[in-house]
Amino acid sequence: MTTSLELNHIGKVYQTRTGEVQALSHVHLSIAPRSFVSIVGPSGCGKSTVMRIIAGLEQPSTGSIKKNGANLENHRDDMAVVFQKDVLLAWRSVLDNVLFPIEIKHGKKQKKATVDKAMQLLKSVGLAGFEQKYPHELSGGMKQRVAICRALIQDPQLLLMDEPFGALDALTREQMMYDLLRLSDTYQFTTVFITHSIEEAVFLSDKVVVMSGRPGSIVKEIPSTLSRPRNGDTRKEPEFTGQVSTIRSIFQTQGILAEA
Amino acid sequence: MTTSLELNHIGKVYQTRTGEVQALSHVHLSIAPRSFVSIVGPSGCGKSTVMRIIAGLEQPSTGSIKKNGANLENHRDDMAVVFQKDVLLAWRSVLDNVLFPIEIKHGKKQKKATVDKAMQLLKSVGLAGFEQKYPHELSGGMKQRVAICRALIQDPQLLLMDEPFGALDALTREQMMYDLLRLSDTYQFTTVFITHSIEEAVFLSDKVVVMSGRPGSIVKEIPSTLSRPRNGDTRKEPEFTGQVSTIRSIFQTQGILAEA
Amino acid sequence: FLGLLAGCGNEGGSSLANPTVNADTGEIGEPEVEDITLRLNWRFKGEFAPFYVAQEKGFFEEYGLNVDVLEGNGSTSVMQTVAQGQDDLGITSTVEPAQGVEEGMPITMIATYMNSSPIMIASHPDAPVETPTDLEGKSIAMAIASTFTNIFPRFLEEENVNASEVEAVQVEASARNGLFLGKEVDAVAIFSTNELPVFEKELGYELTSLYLSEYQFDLAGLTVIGNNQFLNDNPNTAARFLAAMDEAFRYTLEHIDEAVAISAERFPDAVDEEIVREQLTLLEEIAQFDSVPFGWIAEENIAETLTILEGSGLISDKQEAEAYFTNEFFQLD
Amino acid sequence: MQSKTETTWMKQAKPKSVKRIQVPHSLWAGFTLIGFFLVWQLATMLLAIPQYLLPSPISIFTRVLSESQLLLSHALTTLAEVGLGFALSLSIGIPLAIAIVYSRYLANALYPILIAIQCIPMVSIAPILVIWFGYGLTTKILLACLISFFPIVINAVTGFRSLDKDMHDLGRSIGISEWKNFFYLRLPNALPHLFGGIKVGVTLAVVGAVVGEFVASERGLGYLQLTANARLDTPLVFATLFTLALIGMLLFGAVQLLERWIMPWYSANKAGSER
Amino acid sequence: MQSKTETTWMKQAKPKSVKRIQVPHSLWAGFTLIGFFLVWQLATMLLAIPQYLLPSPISIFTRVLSESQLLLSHALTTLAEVGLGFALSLSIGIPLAIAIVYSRYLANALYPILIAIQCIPMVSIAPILVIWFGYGLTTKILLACLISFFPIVINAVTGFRSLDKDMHDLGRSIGISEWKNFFYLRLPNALPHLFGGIKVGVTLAVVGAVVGEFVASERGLGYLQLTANARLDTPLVFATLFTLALIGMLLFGAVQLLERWIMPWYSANKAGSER
Ligand SMILES: Nc1ncnc2c1ncn2[C@@H]1O[C@H](COP(=O)(O)OP(=O)(O)OP(=O)(O)O)[C@@H](O)[C@H]1O
Ligand SMILES: Nc1ncnc2c1ncn2[C@@H]1O[C@H](COP(=O)(O)OP(=O)(O)OP(=O)(O)O)[C@@H](O)[C@H]1O
Ligand SMILES: [Mg+2]
Ligand SMILES: [Mg+2]
Repeated sequence: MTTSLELNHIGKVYQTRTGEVQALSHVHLSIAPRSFVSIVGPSGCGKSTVMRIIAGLEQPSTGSIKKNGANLENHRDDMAVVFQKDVLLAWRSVLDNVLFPIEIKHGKKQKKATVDKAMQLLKSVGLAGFEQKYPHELSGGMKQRVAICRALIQDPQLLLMDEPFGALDALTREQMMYDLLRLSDTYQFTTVFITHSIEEAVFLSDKVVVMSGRPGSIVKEIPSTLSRPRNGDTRKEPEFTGQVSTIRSIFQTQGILAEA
Repeated sequence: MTTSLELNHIGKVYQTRTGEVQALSHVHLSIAPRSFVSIVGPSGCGKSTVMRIIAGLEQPSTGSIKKNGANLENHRDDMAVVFQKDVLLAWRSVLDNVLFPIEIKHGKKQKKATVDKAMQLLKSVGLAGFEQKYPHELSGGMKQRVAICRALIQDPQLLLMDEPFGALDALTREQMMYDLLRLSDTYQFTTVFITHSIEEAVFLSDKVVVMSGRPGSIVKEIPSTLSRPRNGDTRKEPEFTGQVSTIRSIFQTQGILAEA
Repeated sequence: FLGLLAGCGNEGGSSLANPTVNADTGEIGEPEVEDITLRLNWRFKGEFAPFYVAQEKGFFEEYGLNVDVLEGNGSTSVMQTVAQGQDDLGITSTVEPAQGVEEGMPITMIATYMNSSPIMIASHPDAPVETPTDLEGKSIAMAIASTFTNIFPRFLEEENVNASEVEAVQVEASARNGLFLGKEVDAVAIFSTNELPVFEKELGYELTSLYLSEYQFDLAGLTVIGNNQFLNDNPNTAARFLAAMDEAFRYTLEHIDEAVAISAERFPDAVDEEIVREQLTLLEEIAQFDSVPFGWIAEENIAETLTILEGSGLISDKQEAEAYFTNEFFQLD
Repeated sequence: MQSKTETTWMKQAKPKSVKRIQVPHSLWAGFTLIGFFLVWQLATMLLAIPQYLLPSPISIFTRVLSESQLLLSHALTTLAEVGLGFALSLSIGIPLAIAIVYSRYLANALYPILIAIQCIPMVSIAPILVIWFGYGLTTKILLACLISFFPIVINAVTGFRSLDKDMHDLGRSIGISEWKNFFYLRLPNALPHLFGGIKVGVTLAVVGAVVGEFVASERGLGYLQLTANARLDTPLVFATLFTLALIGMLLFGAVQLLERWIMPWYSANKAGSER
Repeated sequence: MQSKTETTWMKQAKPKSVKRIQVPHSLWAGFTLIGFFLVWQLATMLLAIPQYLLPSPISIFTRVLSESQLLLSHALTTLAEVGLGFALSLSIGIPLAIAIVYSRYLANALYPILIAIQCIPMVSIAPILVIWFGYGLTTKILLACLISFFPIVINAVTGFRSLDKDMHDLGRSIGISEWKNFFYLRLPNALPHLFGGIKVGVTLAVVGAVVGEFVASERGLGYLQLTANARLDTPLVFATLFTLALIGMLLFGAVQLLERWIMPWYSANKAGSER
């Protein structure tokens, strides 16, 4: 069984030297099992904060979070996170970085048994031949891909991704979107996906959550009417462009778009 | 006078523990004074390496680089860089991070005199009110914007930007594109701009340079036929969509685009 | 280890059990224990040679003892380990046990092999200090916080020396030596049995000496102390030890060359034969025991020590001399 | 600073208890110390450990109180030596570390000498210093300096070398001299290492000054200890040691306060676990 | 490692001279040391410094050579004490540092005691240890341990606390115990700090062992020095000190090699400037 999540009117206040910062206010959201939910919103609106709260890395200041109906305060076992900043371990090779969660959770033996899978994953993101390199020998996008592999190798029930494709070129990005869809289809995990690309969000998701600027809150939830599986043709469906422009217009009504 | 740059058949080989990596081979490129040049290409193709070589942070293994006709081996005074990874100083407030280059180049007094300009810049990227925060109190996109401010405050003759808008949402990104165009128009600096967004590249540039995968080399240079100034209507010009699809097709012929 | 720290009984010397002696043969009764330890108060120096001679020439064995002679680190620490029972017997000067007994340490002096003090003031012959008044206008180096340093003000006072005209330099021992040898100071307080021959050898000329013992400042050195409990339980062993040492001293002073050779063999890394020979010669001068066994403690000697210490403020609560020492373990012929 | 809660994994399980735990932290530590002294007191009483071996805490404390005037005046002497010696140590050690960082040649030439100085006990060096520099203040200052500057140099070198390449590149891209690069990047970046070295160094400086007093002095806690020792006044010896320890804690605490004051940004960026 | 050239800003100006400078680095250092000894030799000769104050390097070296057998055998004794003491120090210091990192309470309770031990000169502690633990090996091992473990603890604590929040979050997101988090993240991340502490600690351990030998021993370089001193055999004293310095350099060098071997990734990520 995979994970259903329930965020109940979550608020988050950061204490800083120069006063409090209200990052989130009344974020209310439910994430169905096996669904793919994307979060879009202006930079600094609190997307990462929502994700960190779901991941249990941050405590909400107000409100609560329920998993499969039960109050969730502690770590989630069956979860994997791709952070906004690729946190690779400088002292481990690419392969060892990918295998890090396995080694740490299941020991050296299981790590050995998982090497093939890791190689496979690395190959699928275009990093074949880079297994023995160290992080500092990689380009920015390569590091991001390693971080994605590190999350996927855990076979999570809940996958949290914070702008995972930000540093990737259009082609690689598209390739990885397809891969991600295939995997979530195969393993039926729940995905929370933060992105700045409205197209990406619409293309991938069962539900797109649009957040407003500080203090972050949810302005609109847009369930997808697009058919599955998604493929090259999905982009050509009128619903696709329709949803994209809906979201764009929500943004436009909120934001200020000034021209020189 | 601003900068004209000439890259002569530059090659770059990285020495690693596990052998040599040929990152660039025969990169030949000239950048006209006051022009805006974008570099696009698959992740890991050597875009950052090219930029680091232009910046003088890396020595080319073969080939040479000329500035205004003279051989260029050392630092470039009139240059500012936005790195792929926002390297903010953890021990300085946002404002002090932005003013860092001024303080370090021209002393405390000049720093004081530049505070207003820095505040202005921060405001223009939507960070008003965050001047006294520390980097760890910012979101990913906010950090990136601080790094951009830090580059712009230097009034460079040559601005090098490595995926500067990667962590920004569509709206902020568009806003910043307009700001950048306005600035480069006002101050007439030369810009080298690395991006993964083909639209962005076409929209901004006088010339788009398309690079191929490892070892990186230039496949095509596409001079822009779009009129200036660029604005909301530019995207609707047929040349715009034409160039975008040209580049996309170049990518497609190189890359492998598999669907689930 | 806290248990180790618990002290033993705290009784004065006079109440110790006496050794049993066969009235006919004069032979001391069977030793209660045979294996005992003797803790010296420093690394090897010439005056310790008799203890090693006793080992090597079999004097201990002759008395049925097996004595482990161990090097140590200063009288205070020797006293503490003896008081605590880690070591059975120890070597100190007379000063520290006098203080220790006052502090309640369960120890007693049972022998002292120098009945005259080796403490002296040496000076370069070109600026000689022959009498205490010669010190006026001169500088003298002394080991910091040493016995000499503590009694020095009283010494000056007793000898009517104007203390304000004497520059007393308190430094650590090797710095003291350096200062004197480099003539940074005029005089130095040392032991005749230890540093004097070393200095003279180094400088190549004889130094002017002033012995404190000649001015009623006779603080004897090379004193054997014992743990009270040990002495009380093993009087025969203690008596046998002293008897063996009597012979060993006699033998050593009669066969200085052999004693030097024995020392050199035992401590190849630490012994300069010439210096040891000289040290033993000087020891002979201040170890005068006529008609009594070597080590016999003269009561007036102890009393004098106590007076000096009291006068110098080193002890405040002087007890009867018998509280500090005993001659009970000597066998008079 | 107040975002503490976020860093602690363990605390998250019971976020309500955070407040309760916070207050008595230092109190508990105090209790532990008191407990320690209590055990010591009981041990000396029950096992009848004689005073000359190990005085009871009460006798030490009463001695500290009754002799507080004496201890304070000697402590001030020692403190002055420590202060001067440590200042000297910093003003030699940091430039030396900079020299070592920037010159492999100097690193190779200086390290052997530094290590030699470090490996030779101060008690061996002290007499030589007395002969060269006299038995005055200089010798003690030099000893405090000599003993404390190795940890400062080593930690400073490690710290200065720990600058991330990215940051160094940033400095280079701005086009500043390596000199400014040092002050604006290397130095702030090295602060955690530096403070580690300073904490070790300042306590060692106390040792150096005291050893100096052992060797040549007429004042100071080292001298007091020696004379007390010569008198077999063990409680006073321990009272002196206690005062020394107090000085050390004061200096250490001062450094720690300074550290928090200079690096307020630091703890917020680090997962200091239980803090 | 071979990408050295990229890190150095200054080198870039004249990339051709890199090769020329590279080779003689350590040679130059050697020359400097030789120069140092030359000056010393000349000073003793020209200023006619008497041997008992400062022997000439030549007389020291000839003594080192002629007594090499003796020095070696005593050095081995000392080395054994250092080794055991330092091993003990590590095996107490690191767990203690972990305890301090994870418990503010322990930090508060332990730091005062640690600082107290650190501030009291070993020469003062040594006699007490002799009383408790006797004149044997234990005392010397304990001294080597006591003197060296403060820098280890302090540096380890600083190091363990220096884990980036991001990395800690990564560990937490994987859902591992803080225990594994420690071994897989905190520990490797703290290595540069740890090695800084170990370098200071190991040289201090030499001092501790020698001080122990001053107080209680019949072998070892400290003993040798003491007896040589008593005979005013100053060249032998200096020969002993020289051997001590040599031991220190050996140990320090070994630690540095170990560091390079364990942290090959480190220097590549850091702008170590001239290296
Ligand atoms: N540790 C912190 N301390 C104080 N304020 C914080 C902290 N982390 C985030 N914030 C603030 O909370 C708000 C939301 O931050 P968050 O990182 O969640 O934004 P985001 O939506 O992920 O933005 P981006 O798209 O730029 O990554 C911001 O205003 C930020 O300044
Ligand atoms: N320091 C280094 N050591 C070894 N190899 C390196 C180093 N830096 C980059 N490389 C290699 O050089 C190639 C180009 O890297 P570069 O960072 O220039 O790519 P990029 O085009 O910027 O990619 P991205 O879009 O992912 O940032 C990659 O294959 C990378 O592995
Ligand atoms: Mg974010
Ligand atoms: Mg890049």
